[in-house]
Amino acid sequence: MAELTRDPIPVERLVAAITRPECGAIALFLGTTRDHHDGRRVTQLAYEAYEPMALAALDALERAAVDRFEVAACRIVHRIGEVPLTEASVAVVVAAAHRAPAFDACRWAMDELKRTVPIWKKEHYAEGGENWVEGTKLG
Amino acid sequence: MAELTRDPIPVERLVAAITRPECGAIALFLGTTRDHHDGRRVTQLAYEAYEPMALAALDALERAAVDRFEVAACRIVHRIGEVPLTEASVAVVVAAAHRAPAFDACRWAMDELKRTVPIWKKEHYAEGGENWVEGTKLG
Amino acid sequence: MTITVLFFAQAREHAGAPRRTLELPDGSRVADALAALEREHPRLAELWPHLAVAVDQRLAGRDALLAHGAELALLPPVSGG
Amino acid sequence: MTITVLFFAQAREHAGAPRRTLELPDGSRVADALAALEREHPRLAELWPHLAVAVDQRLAGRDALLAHGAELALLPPVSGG
Repeated sequence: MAELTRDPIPVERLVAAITRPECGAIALFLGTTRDHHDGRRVTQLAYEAYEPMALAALDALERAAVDRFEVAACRIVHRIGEVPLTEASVAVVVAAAHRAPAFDACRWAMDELKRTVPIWKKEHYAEGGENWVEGTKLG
Repeated sequence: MAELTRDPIPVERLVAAITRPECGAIALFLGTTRDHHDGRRVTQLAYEAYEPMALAALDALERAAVDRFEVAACRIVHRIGEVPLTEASVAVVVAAAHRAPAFDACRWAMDELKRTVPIWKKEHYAEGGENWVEGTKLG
Repeated sequence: MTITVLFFAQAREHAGAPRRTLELPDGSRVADALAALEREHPRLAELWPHLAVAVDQRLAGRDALLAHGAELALLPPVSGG
Repeated sequence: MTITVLFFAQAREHAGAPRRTLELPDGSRVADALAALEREHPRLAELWPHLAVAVDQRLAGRDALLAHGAELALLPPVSGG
Protein backbone atom coordinates (compact mmCIF):
# COMPACT_ATOMS: atom_id res chain seq x y z
CA MET A 1 0.00 0.00 0.00
CA ALA A 2 1.32 3.39 -0.98
CA GLU A 3 1.35 6.30 1.42
CA LEU A 4 0.95 10.07 1.38
CA THR A 5 2.49 11.84 4.32
CA ARG A 6 3.03 15.38 5.58
CA ASP A 7 6.05 14.28 7.60
CA PRO A 8 9.64 13.45 6.57
CA ILE A 9 9.81 10.09 4.77
CA PRO A 10 11.30 7.42 7.07
CA VAL A 11 13.84 5.79 4.74
CA GLU A 12 15.21 3.22 7.18
CA ARG A 13 11.71 1.98 8.03
CA LEU A 14 10.75 1.73 4.35
CA VAL A 15 13.82 -0.34 3.56
CA ALA A 16 13.29 -2.57 6.60
CA ALA A 17 9.65 -3.13 5.67
CA ILE A 18 10.42 -4.27 2.12
CA THR A 19 13.35 -6.51 3.02
CA ARG A 20 12.60 -10.22 2.72
CA PRO A 21 14.70 -13.37 2.79
CA GLU A 22 13.92 -14.44 -0.78
CA CYS A 23 15.28 -11.16 -2.16
CA GLY A 24 18.92 -10.24 -2.73
CA ALA A 25 18.43 -6.77 -4.15
CA ILE A 26 16.80 -3.57 -2.98
CA ALA A 27 16.70 -0.48 -5.17
CA LEU A 28 15.61 2.81 -3.65
CA PHE A 29 15.04 6.16 -5.27
CA LEU A 30 14.58 9.41 -3.38
CA GLY A 31 13.54 12.64 -5.01
CA THR A 32 14.83 15.51 -2.90
CA THR A 33 14.24 19.25 -2.98
CA ARG A 34 16.95 20.86 -5.06
CA ASP A 35 18.15 24.44 -4.61
CA HIS A 36 17.89 25.38 -8.30
CA HIS A 37 15.69 24.87 -11.35
CA ASP A 38 16.00 26.46 -14.77
CA GLY A 39 18.55 28.91 -13.42
CA ARG A 40 16.45 30.11 -10.51
CA ARG A 41 17.31 29.59 -6.86
CA VAL A 42 14.66 27.46 -5.17
CA THR A 43 14.09 27.70 -1.42
CA GLN A 44 11.41 25.07 -0.98
CA LEU A 45 8.83 22.98 -2.77
CA ALA A 46 5.19 22.56 -1.86
CA TYR A 47 3.19 19.55 -3.02
CA GLU A 48 -0.54 19.21 -3.38
CA ALA A 49 -2.43 16.01 -4.18
CA TYR A 50 -5.93 14.87 -5.06
CA GLU A 51 -5.40 12.49 -2.19
CA PRO A 52 -7.77 9.56 -2.75
CA MET A 53 -7.08 9.45 -6.48
CA ALA A 54 -3.33 9.86 -5.97
CA LEU A 55 -3.25 7.04 -3.43
CA ALA A 56 -5.20 4.77 -5.78
CA ALA A 57 -2.80 5.64 -8.62
CA LEU A 58 0.25 4.95 -6.45
CA ASP A 59 -1.23 1.63 -5.28
CA ALA A 60 -1.85 0.73 -8.92
CA LEU A 61 1.76 1.61 -9.74
CA GLU A 62 3.05 -0.62 -6.96
CA ARG A 63 1.02 -3.52 -8.35
CA ALA A 64 1.99 -2.79 -11.95
CA ALA A 65 5.69 -2.82 -11.04
CA VAL A 66 5.30 -6.33 -9.61
CA ASP A 67 3.31 -7.47 -12.66
CA ARG A 68 5.75 -6.05 -15.23
CA PHE A 69 9.10 -6.87 -13.66
CA GLU A 70 10.59 -9.83 -11.82
CA VAL A 71 10.30 -8.10 -8.48
CA ALA A 72 8.73 -9.19 -5.21
CA ALA A 73 7.45 -5.87 -3.92
CA CYS A 74 7.31 -2.14 -4.61
CA ARG A 75 6.45 0.56 -2.11
CA ILE A 76 5.92 4.25 -2.81
CA VAL A 77 5.64 7.12 -0.34
CA HIS A 78 4.99 10.69 -1.49
CA ARG A 79 5.21 13.66 0.80
CA ILE A 80 2.71 16.50 0.49
CA GLY A 81 2.79 20.01 1.87
CA GLU A 82 6.05 21.91 2.21
CA VAL A 83 9.29 20.02 1.58
CA PRO A 84 12.43 21.96 2.59
CA LEU A 85 15.74 21.76 0.73
CA THR A 86 17.48 18.36 0.85
CA GLU A 87 14.41 16.57 2.21
CA ALA A 88 12.74 13.83 0.20
CA SER A 89 9.43 14.43 -1.55
CA VAL A 90 9.13 10.88 -2.84
CA ALA A 91 10.56 7.44 -2.16
CA VAL A 92 10.21 4.39 -4.40
CA VAL A 93 11.68 1.17 -3.07
CA VAL A 94 11.73 -2.21 -4.81
CA ALA A 95 12.82 -5.64 -3.56
CA ALA A 96 13.76 -8.41 -6.00
CA ALA A 97 15.78 -11.60 -6.18
CA HIS A 98 18.22 -9.90 -8.60
CA ARG A 99 19.41 -6.36 -9.11
CA ALA A 100 18.60 -5.75 -12.78
CA PRO A 101 14.80 -5.97 -12.39
CA ALA A 102 15.01 -4.07 -9.09
CA PHE A 103 16.66 -1.12 -10.87
CA ASP A 104 14.33 -1.40 -13.89
CA ALA A 105 11.16 -1.46 -11.78
CA CYS A 106 12.29 1.40 -9.52
CA ARG A 107 13.10 3.61 -12.48
CA TRP A 108 9.92 2.71 -14.34
CA ALA A 109 7.74 3.44 -11.30
CA MET A 110 9.37 6.88 -10.87
CA ASP A 111 8.86 7.72 -14.55
CA GLU A 112 5.22 6.63 -14.38
CA LEU A 113 4.61 8.44 -11.12
CA LYS A 114 5.63 11.74 -12.67
CA ARG A 115 3.09 11.49 -15.47
CA THR A 116 0.14 9.52 -14.05
CA VAL A 117 -0.45 10.57 -10.45
CA PRO A 118 -2.50 13.68 -9.55
CA ILE A 119 0.15 15.49 -7.55
CA TRP A 120 1.37 19.04 -8.19
CA LYS A 121 4.58 20.76 -7.24
CA LYS A 122 5.10 24.48 -6.66
CA GLU A 123 8.52 26.07 -6.47
CA HIS A 124 9.28 28.96 -4.14
CA TYR A 125 12.17 31.18 -5.24
CA ALA A 126 14.93 32.92 -3.31
CA GLU A 127 14.23 36.21 -5.15
CA GLY A 128 10.56 35.91 -4.21
CA GLY A 129 7.67 34.52 -6.14
CA GLU A 130 6.52 31.00 -6.79
CA ASN A 131 5.53 28.89 -9.71
CA TRP A 132 3.72 25.64 -10.47
CA VAL A 133 6.21 23.36 -12.18
CA GLU A 134 5.32 22.59 -15.76
CA GLY A 135 3.76 19.15 -15.79
CA THR A 136 2.24 16.43 -17.92
CA LYS A 137 -1.41 16.27 -18.95
CA LEU A 138 -3.09 13.27 -17.35
CA GLY A 139 -4.68 10.56 -19.46
CA MET B 1 35.74 7.53 0.63
CA ALA B 2 34.50 3.96 0.54
CA GLU B 3 34.20 1.84 3.65
CA LEU B 4 34.56 -1.78 4.69
CA THR B 5 32.71 -2.69 7.85
CA ARG B 6 32.03 -5.73 9.99
CA ASP B 7 28.83 -4.17 11.32
CA PRO B 8 25.37 -3.71 9.77
CA ILE B 9 25.41 -0.99 7.10
CA PRO B 10 23.74 2.20 8.39
CA VAL B 11 21.45 3.09 5.48
CA GLU B 12 19.91 6.21 6.96
CA ARG B 13 23.33 7.68 7.79
CA LEU B 14 24.63 6.91 4.28
CA VAL B 15 21.67 8.64 2.66
CA ALA B 16 21.95 11.62 4.99
CA ALA B 17 25.67 11.95 4.29
CA ILE B 18 25.25 12.05 0.52
CA THR B 19 22.28 14.41 0.48
CA ARG B 20 23.13 17.89 -0.78
CA PRO B 21 21.05 20.91 -1.78
CA GLU B 22 22.18 20.97 -5.42
CA CYS B 23 20.91 17.41 -5.95
CA GLY B 24 17.35 16.32 -6.62
CA ALA B 25 17.91 12.60 -6.93
CA ILE B 26 19.39 9.88 -4.76
CA ALA B 27 19.64 6.30 -5.99
CA LEU B 28 20.55 3.58 -3.52
CA PHE B 29 21.22 -0.09 -4.09
CA LEU B 30 21.46 -2.66 -1.33
CA GLY B 31 22.60 -6.22 -1.90
CA THR B 32 21.07 -8.40 0.81
CA THR B 33 21.64 -12.01 1.83
CA ARG B 34 19.09 -14.21 0.04
CA ASP B 35 17.83 -17.53 1.35
CA HIS B 36 18.42 -19.44 -1.89
CA HIS B 37 20.91 -19.76 -4.75
CA ASP B 38 20.91 -22.25 -7.60
CA GLY B 39 18.22 -24.28 -5.89
CA ARG B 40 20.02 -24.58 -2.55
CA ARG B 41 18.82 -23.07 0.71
CA VAL B 42 21.32 -20.51 1.98
CA THR B 43 21.54 -19.68 5.69
CA GLN B 44 24.21 -17.00 5.62
CA LEU B 45 26.96 -15.45 3.56
CA ALA B 46 30.50 -14.74 4.69
CA TYR B 47 32.65 -12.13 2.92
CA GLU B 48 36.39 -11.85 2.86
CA ALA B 49 38.39 -8.98 1.35
CA TYR B 50 41.96 -8.05 0.55
CA GLU B 51 41.19 -4.99 2.58
CA PRO B 52 43.65 -2.28 1.45
CA MET B 53 43.31 -3.25 -2.21
CA ALA B 54 39.51 -3.56 -1.96
CA LEU B 55 39.24 -0.14 -0.34
CA ALA B 56 41.42 1.41 -3.03
CA ALA B 57 39.30 -0.27 -5.72
CA LEU B 58 36.06 0.97 -4.13
CA ASP B 59 37.47 4.50 -3.81
CA ALA B 60 38.45 4.35 -7.48
CA LEU B 61 34.91 3.21 -8.37
CA GLU B 62 33.40 6.13 -6.47
CA ARG B 63 35.58 8.56 -8.40
CA ALA B 64 34.95 6.81 -11.73
CA ALA B 65 31.19 7.04 -11.20
CA VAL B 66 31.49 10.82 -10.79
CA ASP B 67 33.77 11.11 -13.84
CA ARG B 68 31.57 9.00 -16.13
CA PHE B 69 28.11 10.18 -15.18
CA GLU B 70 26.47 13.49 -14.39
CA VAL B 71 26.43 12.78 -10.67
CA ALA B 72 27.70 14.77 -7.70
CA ALA B 73 28.79 11.93 -5.42
CA CYS B 74 28.94 8.17 -5.04
CA ARG B 75 29.52 6.28 -1.80
CA ILE B 76 30.08 2.55 -1.41
CA VAL B 77 30.09 0.50 1.77
CA HIS B 78 30.81 -3.23 1.73
CA ARG B 79 30.34 -5.45 4.74
CA ILE B 80 32.81 -8.23 5.46
CA GLY B 81 32.55 -11.21 7.77
CA GLU B 82 29.24 -12.99 8.30
CA VAL B 83 26.12 -11.40 6.85
CA PRO B 84 22.88 -13.03 8.07
CA LEU B 85 19.75 -13.41 5.93
CA THR B 86 18.04 -10.12 4.94
CA GLU B 87 21.01 -7.98 6.03
CA ALA B 88 22.90 -5.89 3.49
CA SER B 89 26.35 -6.92 2.31
CA VAL B 90 26.79 -3.86 0.11
CA ALA B 91 25.36 -0.39 -0.34
CA VAL B 92 25.96 1.92 -3.31
CA VAL B 93 24.42 5.37 -3.06
CA VAL B 94 24.57 8.12 -5.65
CA ALA B 95 23.41 11.75 -5.54
CA ALA B 96 22.74 13.72 -8.71
CA ALA B 97 20.80 16.70 -9.96
CA HIS B 98 18.59 14.36 -12.03
CA ARG B 99 17.40 10.82 -11.65
CA ALA B 100 18.55 9.20 -14.92
CA PRO B 101 22.29 9.58 -14.24
CA ALA B 102 21.74 8.67 -10.57
CA PHE B 103 20.24 5.32 -11.63
CA ASP B 104 22.85 4.77 -14.36
CA ALA B 105 25.79 5.45 -12.08
CA CYS B 106 24.43 3.34 -9.22
CA ARG B 107 23.86 0.37 -11.50
CA TRP B 108 27.23 0.76 -13.23
CA ALA B 109 29.09 0.95 -9.92
CA MET B 110 27.41 -2.27 -8.70
CA ASP B 111 28.25 -4.08 -11.94
CA GLU B 112 31.87 -2.94 -11.74
CA LEU B 113 32.15 -3.75 -8.06
CA LYS B 114 31.25 -7.37 -8.71
CA ARG B 115 34.04 -7.87 -11.20
CA THR B 116 36.86 -5.54 -10.13
CA VAL B 117 37.08 -5.54 -6.33
CA PRO B 118 39.00 -8.23 -4.42
CA ILE B 119 36.15 -9.45 -2.24
CA TRP B 120 34.96 -13.06 -1.99
CA LYS B 121 31.65 -14.51 -0.90
CA LYS B 122 31.04 -17.91 0.63
CA GLU B 123 27.59 -19.43 0.93
CA HIS B 124 26.56 -21.58 3.90
CA TYR B 125 23.76 -24.05 3.18
CA ALA B 126 20.83 -25.24 5.25
CA GLU B 127 21.64 -28.89 4.48
CA GLY B 128 25.22 -28.30 5.66
CA GLY B 129 28.28 -27.44 3.66
CA GLU B 130 29.54 -24.23 2.20
CA ASN B 131 30.84 -23.00 -1.09
CA TRP B 132 32.75 -20.07 -2.54
CA VAL B 133 30.46 -18.40 -5.06
CA GLU B 134 31.73 -18.65 -8.61
CA GLY B 135 33.33 -15.35 -9.45
CA THR B 136 35.08 -13.30 -12.09
CA LYS B 137 38.80 -13.35 -12.76
CA LEU B 138 40.36 -10.01 -11.92
CA GLY B 139 42.18 -7.94 -14.54
CA MET C 1 -28.81 18.75 -9.95
CA THR C 2 -25.88 19.62 -7.75
CA ILE C 3 -22.30 18.47 -8.14
CA THR C 4 -19.15 19.11 -6.14
CA VAL C 5 -16.20 20.62 -7.96
CA LEU C 6 -12.63 20.18 -6.69
CA PHE C 7 -9.89 22.54 -7.90
CA PHE C 8 -6.20 21.68 -7.73
CA ALA C 9 -2.99 23.67 -8.20
CA GLN C 10 -3.46 26.49 -10.76
CA ALA C 11 -7.19 25.66 -10.98
CA ARG C 12 -7.51 26.14 -7.23
CA GLU C 13 -5.74 29.48 -7.42
CA HIS C 14 -7.83 30.71 -10.37
CA ALA C 15 -11.06 29.62 -8.66
CA GLY C 16 -9.99 31.11 -5.34
CA ALA C 17 -11.07 28.01 -3.40
CA PRO C 18 -10.30 24.29 -3.28
CA ARG C 19 -13.92 23.22 -3.73
CA ARG C 20 -17.43 24.42 -4.39
CA THR C 21 -20.83 23.12 -5.35
CA LEU C 22 -22.30 23.80 -8.76
CA GLU C 23 -25.92 23.72 -9.87
CA LEU C 24 -26.45 22.30 -13.35
CA PRO C 25 -29.45 21.23 -15.44
CA ASP C 26 -30.09 17.49 -15.40
CA GLY C 27 -28.27 15.77 -18.22
CA SER C 28 -25.30 18.11 -18.10
CA ARG C 29 -21.93 16.89 -19.23
CA VAL C 30 -18.41 17.76 -18.15
CA ALA C 31 -18.17 20.40 -20.88
CA ASP C 32 -21.29 22.10 -19.54
CA ALA C 33 -19.79 22.22 -16.06
CA LEU C 34 -16.57 23.75 -17.39
CA ALA C 35 -18.52 26.36 -19.33
CA ALA C 36 -20.47 27.27 -16.19
CA LEU C 37 -17.26 27.53 -14.17
CA GLU C 38 -15.63 29.67 -16.84
CA ARG C 39 -18.44 32.21 -16.64
CA GLU C 40 -17.68 32.73 -12.93
CA HIS C 41 -13.91 32.36 -13.10
CA PRO C 42 -12.77 33.48 -16.57
CA ARG C 43 -9.09 32.80 -15.83
CA LEU C 44 -9.84 29.08 -15.63
CA ALA C 45 -10.23 29.08 -19.41
CA GLU C 46 -6.47 29.31 -19.92
CA LEU C 47 -6.19 25.90 -18.28
CA TRP C 48 -8.72 24.10 -20.48
CA PRO C 49 -6.30 23.02 -23.25
CA HIS C 50 -4.11 21.04 -20.86
CA LEU C 51 -6.67 20.18 -18.23
CA ALA C 52 -7.73 16.65 -17.36
CA VAL C 53 -10.88 16.05 -15.39
CA ALA C 54 -11.94 13.24 -13.13
CA VAL C 55 -15.50 12.34 -12.29
CA ASP C 56 -15.77 10.44 -9.03
CA GLN C 57 -12.01 9.89 -9.07
CA ARG C 58 -11.81 8.47 -12.57
CA LEU C 59 -10.49 10.34 -15.59
CA ALA C 60 -13.36 11.38 -17.84
CA GLY C 61 -13.81 13.05 -21.20
CA ARG C 62 -15.53 16.37 -21.84
CA ASP C 63 -18.66 14.57 -23.04
CA ALA C 64 -19.05 12.40 -19.92
CA LEU C 65 -22.49 12.71 -18.32
CA LEU C 66 -22.68 14.07 -14.80
CA ALA C 67 -25.02 12.70 -12.16
CA HIS C 68 -26.44 14.44 -9.13
CA GLY C 69 -23.86 14.30 -6.34
CA ALA C 70 -20.95 13.71 -8.69
CA GLU C 71 -17.47 14.88 -7.70
CA LEU C 72 -15.81 16.68 -10.59
CA ALA C 73 -12.07 17.34 -10.16
CA LEU C 74 -10.11 19.81 -12.29
CA LEU C 75 -6.61 18.43 -12.76
CA PRO C 76 -3.92 20.64 -14.32
CA PRO C 77 -0.83 18.89 -15.75
CA VAL C 78 0.72 16.84 -12.96
CA SER C 79 4.24 17.28 -11.60
CA GLY C 80 4.69 14.90 -8.70
CA GLY C 81 7.98 13.30 -7.78
CA MET D 1 65.22 -12.80 -0.82
CA THR D 2 62.04 -13.06 1.25
CA ILE D 3 58.53 -12.13 0.21
CA THR D 4 55.18 -12.23 2.00
CA VAL D 5 52.38 -14.24 0.38
CA LEU D 6 48.73 -13.51 1.13
CA PHE D 7 46.09 -16.15 0.36
CA PHE D 8 42.43 -15.36 -0.07
CA ALA D 9 39.25 -17.45 -0.28
CA GLN D 10 39.95 -20.86 -1.88
CA ALA D 11 43.67 -20.07 -1.97
CA ARG D 12 43.63 -19.48 1.78
CA GLU D 13 41.84 -22.75 2.35
CA HIS D 14 44.17 -24.72 0.09
CA ALA D 15 47.24 -23.15 1.74
CA GLY D 16 45.84 -23.67 5.22
CA ALA D 17 46.75 -20.14 6.30
CA PRO D 18 46.01 -16.54 5.32
CA ARG D 19 49.70 -15.60 4.93
CA ARG D 20 53.24 -16.89 4.99
CA THR D 21 56.72 -15.85 4.03
CA LEU D 22 58.53 -17.42 1.12
CA GLU D 23 62.27 -17.59 0.39
CA LEU D 24 63.13 -17.20 -3.27
CA PRO D 25 66.34 -16.73 -5.28
CA ASP D 26 67.03 -13.12 -6.23
CA GLY D 27 65.53 -12.29 -9.62
CA SER D 28 62.52 -14.55 -9.11
CA ARG D 29 59.30 -13.75 -10.89
CA VAL D 30 55.64 -14.32 -9.94
CA ALA D 31 55.64 -17.62 -11.84
CA ASP D 32 58.60 -18.83 -9.77
CA ALA D 33 56.78 -18.01 -6.55
CA LEU D 34 53.67 -19.88 -7.71
CA ALA D 35 55.77 -22.92 -8.64
CA ALA D 36 57.38 -22.88 -5.20
CA LEU D 37 53.99 -22.62 -3.51
CA GLU D 38 52.59 -25.43 -5.63
CA ARG D 39 55.36 -27.75 -4.45
CA GLU D 40 54.24 -27.26 -0.84
CA HIS D 41 50.48 -26.99 -1.48
CA PRO D 42 49.69 -29.05 -4.57
CA ARG D 43 45.95 -28.26 -4.44
CA LEU D 44 46.72 -24.62 -5.21
CA ALA D 45 47.49 -25.68 -8.78
CA GLU D 46 43.79 -26.11 -9.57
CA LEU D 47 43.39 -22.36 -8.97
CA TRP D 48 46.15 -21.19 -11.33
CA PRO D 49 44.02 -20.97 -14.53
CA HIS D 50 41.63 -18.43 -13.00
CA LEU D 51 43.95 -16.83 -10.46
CA ALA D 52 44.93 -13.18 -10.52
CA VAL D 53 47.91 -12.02 -8.50
CA ALA D 54 48.76 -8.67 -7.02
CA VAL D 55 52.25 -7.51 -6.13
CA ASP D 56 52.23 -4.78 -3.51
CA GLN D 57 48.48 -4.32 -4.07
CA ARG D 58 48.66 -3.93 -7.84
CA LEU D 59 47.60 -6.59 -10.33
CA ALA D 60 50.66 -8.16 -11.91
CA GLY D 61 51.42 -10.73 -14.62
CA ARG D 62 53.16 -14.05 -14.13
CA ASP D 63 56.40 -12.59 -15.46
CA ALA D 64 56.55 -9.66 -13.04
CA LEU D 65 59.81 -9.45 -11.10
CA LEU D 66 59.62 -9.77 -7.33
CA ALA D 67 61.73 -7.68 -4.98
CA HIS D 68 62.80 -8.49 -1.46
CA GLY D 69 59.98 -7.61 0.94
CA ALA D 70 57.30 -7.75 -1.76
CA GLU D 71 53.73 -8.63 -0.84
CA LEU D 72 52.32 -11.20 -3.28
CA ALA D 73 48.55 -11.77 -3.03
CA LEU D 74 46.78 -14.76 -4.58
CA LEU D 75 43.35 -13.62 -5.74
CA PRO D 76 40.80 -16.22 -6.90
CA PRO D 77 37.88 -15.01 -9.04
CA VAL D 78 36.08 -12.27 -7.10
CA SER D 79 32.44 -12.38 -6.01
CA GLY D 80 31.74 -9.29 -3.94
CA GLY D 81 28.40 -7.54 -3.86
